[in-house]
Amino acid sequence: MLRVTGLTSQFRGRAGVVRAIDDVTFEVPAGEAVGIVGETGSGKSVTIRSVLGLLPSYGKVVGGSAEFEGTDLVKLHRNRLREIRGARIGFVAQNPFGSLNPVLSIEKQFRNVMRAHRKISRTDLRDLAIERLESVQVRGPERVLRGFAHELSGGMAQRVVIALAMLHDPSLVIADEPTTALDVTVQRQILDLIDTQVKQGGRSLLLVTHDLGVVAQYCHRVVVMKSGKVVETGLVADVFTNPSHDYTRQLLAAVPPAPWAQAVPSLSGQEV
Amino acid sequence: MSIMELHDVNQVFRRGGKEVYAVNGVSLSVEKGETVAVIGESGSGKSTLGRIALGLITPTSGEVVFDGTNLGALSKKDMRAMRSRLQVVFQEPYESLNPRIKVGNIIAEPLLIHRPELSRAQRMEKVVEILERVGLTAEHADRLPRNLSGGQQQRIGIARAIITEPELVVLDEPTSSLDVSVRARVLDLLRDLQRERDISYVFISHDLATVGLISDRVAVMYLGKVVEQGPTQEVLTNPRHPYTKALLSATLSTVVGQKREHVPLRGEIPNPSKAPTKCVLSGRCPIEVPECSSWPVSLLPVDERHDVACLLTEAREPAELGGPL
Amino acid sequence: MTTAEAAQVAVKEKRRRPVLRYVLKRVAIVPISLFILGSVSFFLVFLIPGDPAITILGDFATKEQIAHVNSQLGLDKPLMERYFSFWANLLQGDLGTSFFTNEPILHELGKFLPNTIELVFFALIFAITLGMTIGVIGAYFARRMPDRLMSGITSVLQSVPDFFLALVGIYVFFFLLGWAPAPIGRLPITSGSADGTPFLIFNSLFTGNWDRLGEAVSHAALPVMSLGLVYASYFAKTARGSMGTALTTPQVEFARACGLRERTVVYYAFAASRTTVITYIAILFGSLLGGAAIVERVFNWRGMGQWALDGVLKVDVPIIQGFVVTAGLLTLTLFLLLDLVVLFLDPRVSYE
Amino acid sequence: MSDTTFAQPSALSQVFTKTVNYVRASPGIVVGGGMLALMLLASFLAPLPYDPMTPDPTAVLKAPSGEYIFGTDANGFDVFSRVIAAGRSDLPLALMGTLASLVIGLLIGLPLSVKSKWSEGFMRALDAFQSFPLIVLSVTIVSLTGNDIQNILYAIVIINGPRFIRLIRGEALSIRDGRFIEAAIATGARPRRVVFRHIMPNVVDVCLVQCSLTTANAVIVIAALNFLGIGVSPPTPTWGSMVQVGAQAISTGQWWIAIWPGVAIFIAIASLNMLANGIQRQVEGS
Repeated sequence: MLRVTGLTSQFRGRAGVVRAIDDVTFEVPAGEAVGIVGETGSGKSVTIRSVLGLLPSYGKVVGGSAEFEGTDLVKLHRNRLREIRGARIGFVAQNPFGSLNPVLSIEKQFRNVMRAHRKISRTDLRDLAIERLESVQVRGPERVLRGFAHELSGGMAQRVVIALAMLHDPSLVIADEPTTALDVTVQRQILDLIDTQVKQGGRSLLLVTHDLGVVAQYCHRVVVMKSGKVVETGLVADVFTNPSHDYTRQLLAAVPPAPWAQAVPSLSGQEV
Repeated sequence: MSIMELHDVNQVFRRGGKEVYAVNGVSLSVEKGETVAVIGESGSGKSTLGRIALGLITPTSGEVVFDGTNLGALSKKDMRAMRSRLQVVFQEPYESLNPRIKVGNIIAEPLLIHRPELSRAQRMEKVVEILERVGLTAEHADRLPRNLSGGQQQRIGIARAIITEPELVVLDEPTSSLDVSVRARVLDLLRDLQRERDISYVFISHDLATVGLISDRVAVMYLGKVVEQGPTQEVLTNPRHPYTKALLSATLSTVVGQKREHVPLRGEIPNPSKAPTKCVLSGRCPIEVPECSSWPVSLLPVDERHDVACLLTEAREPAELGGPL
Repeated sequence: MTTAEAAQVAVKEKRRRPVLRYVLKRVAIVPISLFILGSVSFFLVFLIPGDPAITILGDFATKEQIAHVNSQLGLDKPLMERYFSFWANLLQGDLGTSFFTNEPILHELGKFLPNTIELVFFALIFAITLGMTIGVIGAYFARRMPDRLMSGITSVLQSVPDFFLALVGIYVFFFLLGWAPAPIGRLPITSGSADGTPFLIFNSLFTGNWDRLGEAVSHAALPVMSLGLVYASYFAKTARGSMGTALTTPQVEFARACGLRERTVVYYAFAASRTTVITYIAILFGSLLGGAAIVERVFNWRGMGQWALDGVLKVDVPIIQGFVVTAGLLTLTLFLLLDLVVLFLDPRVSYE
Repeated sequence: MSDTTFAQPSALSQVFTKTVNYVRASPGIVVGGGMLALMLLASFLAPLPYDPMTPDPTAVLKAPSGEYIFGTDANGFDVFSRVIAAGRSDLPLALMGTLASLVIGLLIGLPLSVKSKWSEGFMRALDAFQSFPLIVLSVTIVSLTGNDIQNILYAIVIINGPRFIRLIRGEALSIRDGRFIEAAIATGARPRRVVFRHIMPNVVDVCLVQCSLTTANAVIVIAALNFLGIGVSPPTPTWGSMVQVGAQAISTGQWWIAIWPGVAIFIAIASLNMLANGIQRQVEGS
């Protein structure tokens, strides 16, 4: 599905050129979920932005390739790349409020995303948007469409973002820390939602996170990054039980042991 | 003997003509040398509670008693003097350090205020001593905060907080903006300092795993109210309140396949706009019964040290539910 | 309905209902501002030392002459009495008469104000269009060649005083090239007086008087450009800043990640930052009026600013007061209009 | 470095070391500041070919040549000598006006950074004041209070004081909300200490930028007032009044009388803007 080989990117800064990621290689097989983990500055965000061609103007991919469904995204002309973004690859960003335009109605944003890749009538689009919003469990989709981003709660806004990212049924979904900006009790709802959306559509998922627990519970494979380099890749089951790299071991050791690991008593017998 | 006691503290803000109950009838006590964790999501009132405990905000009603003194009754001058015994470490390590002042002077400032009798050399000696104690070196004193890493910055914040040898330190999410590997080491430092100096901590956090590592007791807050409190191990392994259970289930285990049961809350946190006359979780609770929305729910003991504010815990007899509905 | 949902509906209704109240609130400020404005214009002149009688009669006037002039001008009455009669007159639309020409101020304003409005209107349009273009180009190509070029243009324009730019314009386009007419006002001397309505360009546009329009435009070109170019630099700076920020926001990145075309992406950033520029118009308007006064003088434009400057230099008190009140009114109206525009463009405006 | 570490550095020495660091790092600052310094030096020290205060009636309206490199005006003044000499009054006046505006801004802006109904009200009033054509207001004040050069200072303060107040208040407000202020209060610092030790030094950056912008604006205000014939006592040369004298001749093709002083204004403002940009970049970089 996605095969990243030797990807290297640089930033031009005040202090000269800085290599942000160096020789990053990993693979996202079809229908699988891959997590990229690492701490601040490890280059996980730069990696996915290099793949999507979304580096800021002072950043540049200087080597390697990112092969998606047989085409190398790095070498692709920007107009061709644009046609793939949003259509074949969906992107879910970190901050849901930041991701939506503050002064355009949600419906207008749906229309723009739709028309970027496909012609569709206004009423058809409305029906589709409502259907998609319902599928991400947004209540009152008609009202949400008429409204603006600031009227939504964090979880709702992230659902809208997910609906936008899935609008063209992409075969790969890339999510960049999709729950860090949300309240704790909402995080799991959103993770489960992404999980079902990906599984139902038979899509692949590339999930960037700093939370090892998220990777353990939602991903098949993991890519561990440190200061711009990949230090370990493999199946989550292998890497987490038997890490081969020191850094991975440190990361795992730093996560506090769960005192409730024995499992939590269930809720007064009621089904939820 | 408890070093700090909060008695029925309320904090009401007026926002756009509406009353917002940021803290709603919270009582809490902290023993000497103990760590009490206050846990909750954003908007639960936990940070406001921390500022009330520090005397930075005077609560709308209720009392804050620190070592026998009612903070609300102190004059501004006495309150300032009291601050050498009551300190704080904030979440954002960089933002809480003045970017223009060298690290050494930042740490020396509390001494300058509270121990003016010290000579410059004595101050400097103490600063170096404390720098080394928090795992840095005298060489760091010459740097500006921006030239340090996040973990180092937080160590400076801790050094500033403990240089006057306070008896109680409020830790307002001191590790949540740090990377996991740094986080563990900062927590270790805090624990060691506590053991050495017999400091009491109020540890404010939204992360149950961290709380499990450092605290003796925990109070879970939601919408300005404490919904459950008790010994940390007890609350974490045997939570009684559905909100606590939901919080616990949100933290994912790193052990593959150990997927914990998801306790979903419906919707999201509403604004604490008025004093609720019903259970605060009503409307989001997965096990709600009709009585929950018509019955003011207060903290009641489930056992000697464990209190829960929920109608549906085993601690309550069914007869208790038979009130006016 | 869940609590969260209920909260959402509440937010929604809060948004829709108070729009009218918001507008009324804004309009209600106007009388208060007018009162302050009127009082300021009255007291401003009397708190400053300076004797209009001496200015009118010259330094060698006798005491009797001065007393005579003072009573003629009503300056011998107590301050409060004059203050109240000033308000009584003002509320009837009477701004007094000029010390020198003896013309009613209102009448003079009727002559001069439209000239200024035309000049300022076109200068503002020109400045906004050019400034926004420069700023948006700079922001889009941030830190690259076009950005440097645009910021170069901006800083050159920013460094020229408007009156000096006007003189350079006259020298180049009138004297050297002969493209522009002489700086003698809004129309050639030969074409006689204006044709009834005060707005030359608007009027000839609507009546289809193309010759007149051509004359008027060619006379207006230099003054409009000298003002507009200088103020374009301010708009360029603001637009560069706000667009530059908007283009690096996550919403723009997300728009790109959704595969939107570049022009839609730029539009997203523009939509989010346009209110900053609109608010900036209000801030700049005052200094634009002031700048217009000087440029009017250079081109003998016979506008309100030139009239006021002449009035100031002659200590013609009613003219100064008339100008203060009129300029204040203009600014108030503009603020009100811009508030409504922002209200319409930005759903986030809070109505509290 | 070692011994002075724990000394409380004064605001002045902080400004000084800061300035030195800026110059090292930013070309905008070096070029802009250098040109400005050159203009100031030249206006006081450069040898002038003719006396700028005495006209030569035999050499009227001469075009630029080897003898009069910038030409002469209708009264027979040498334009070059006067353009250089005008810097003696225009530049120091602009700098003094800026300094006065800065002081006013600090005195009013810092106290106003405490949130209250009263300070909000004051800012509203300031808004209204600023939205007025202030240049006309200053013309009124200067012409009514007498054609005195020091009255021009008032004009500069009237126009630029509000900008400083707004800027300093806004900056102090956002700093006040900052965590490190809360930390200082929690440490037991008195309000005075909070303002002088923690807020003031952090306002320095934006003030430096605004100072050079204000000086640029002051050069324009002075020139504009002089251009209108206000605050000038002939034959003392000022750039604005020279442009005004030249304005009458420009339609008939004697460009040099107005252009050279105009160019001087342009260079002064351009170097000040360059300075401001340089400082701004430096501030953002840190």
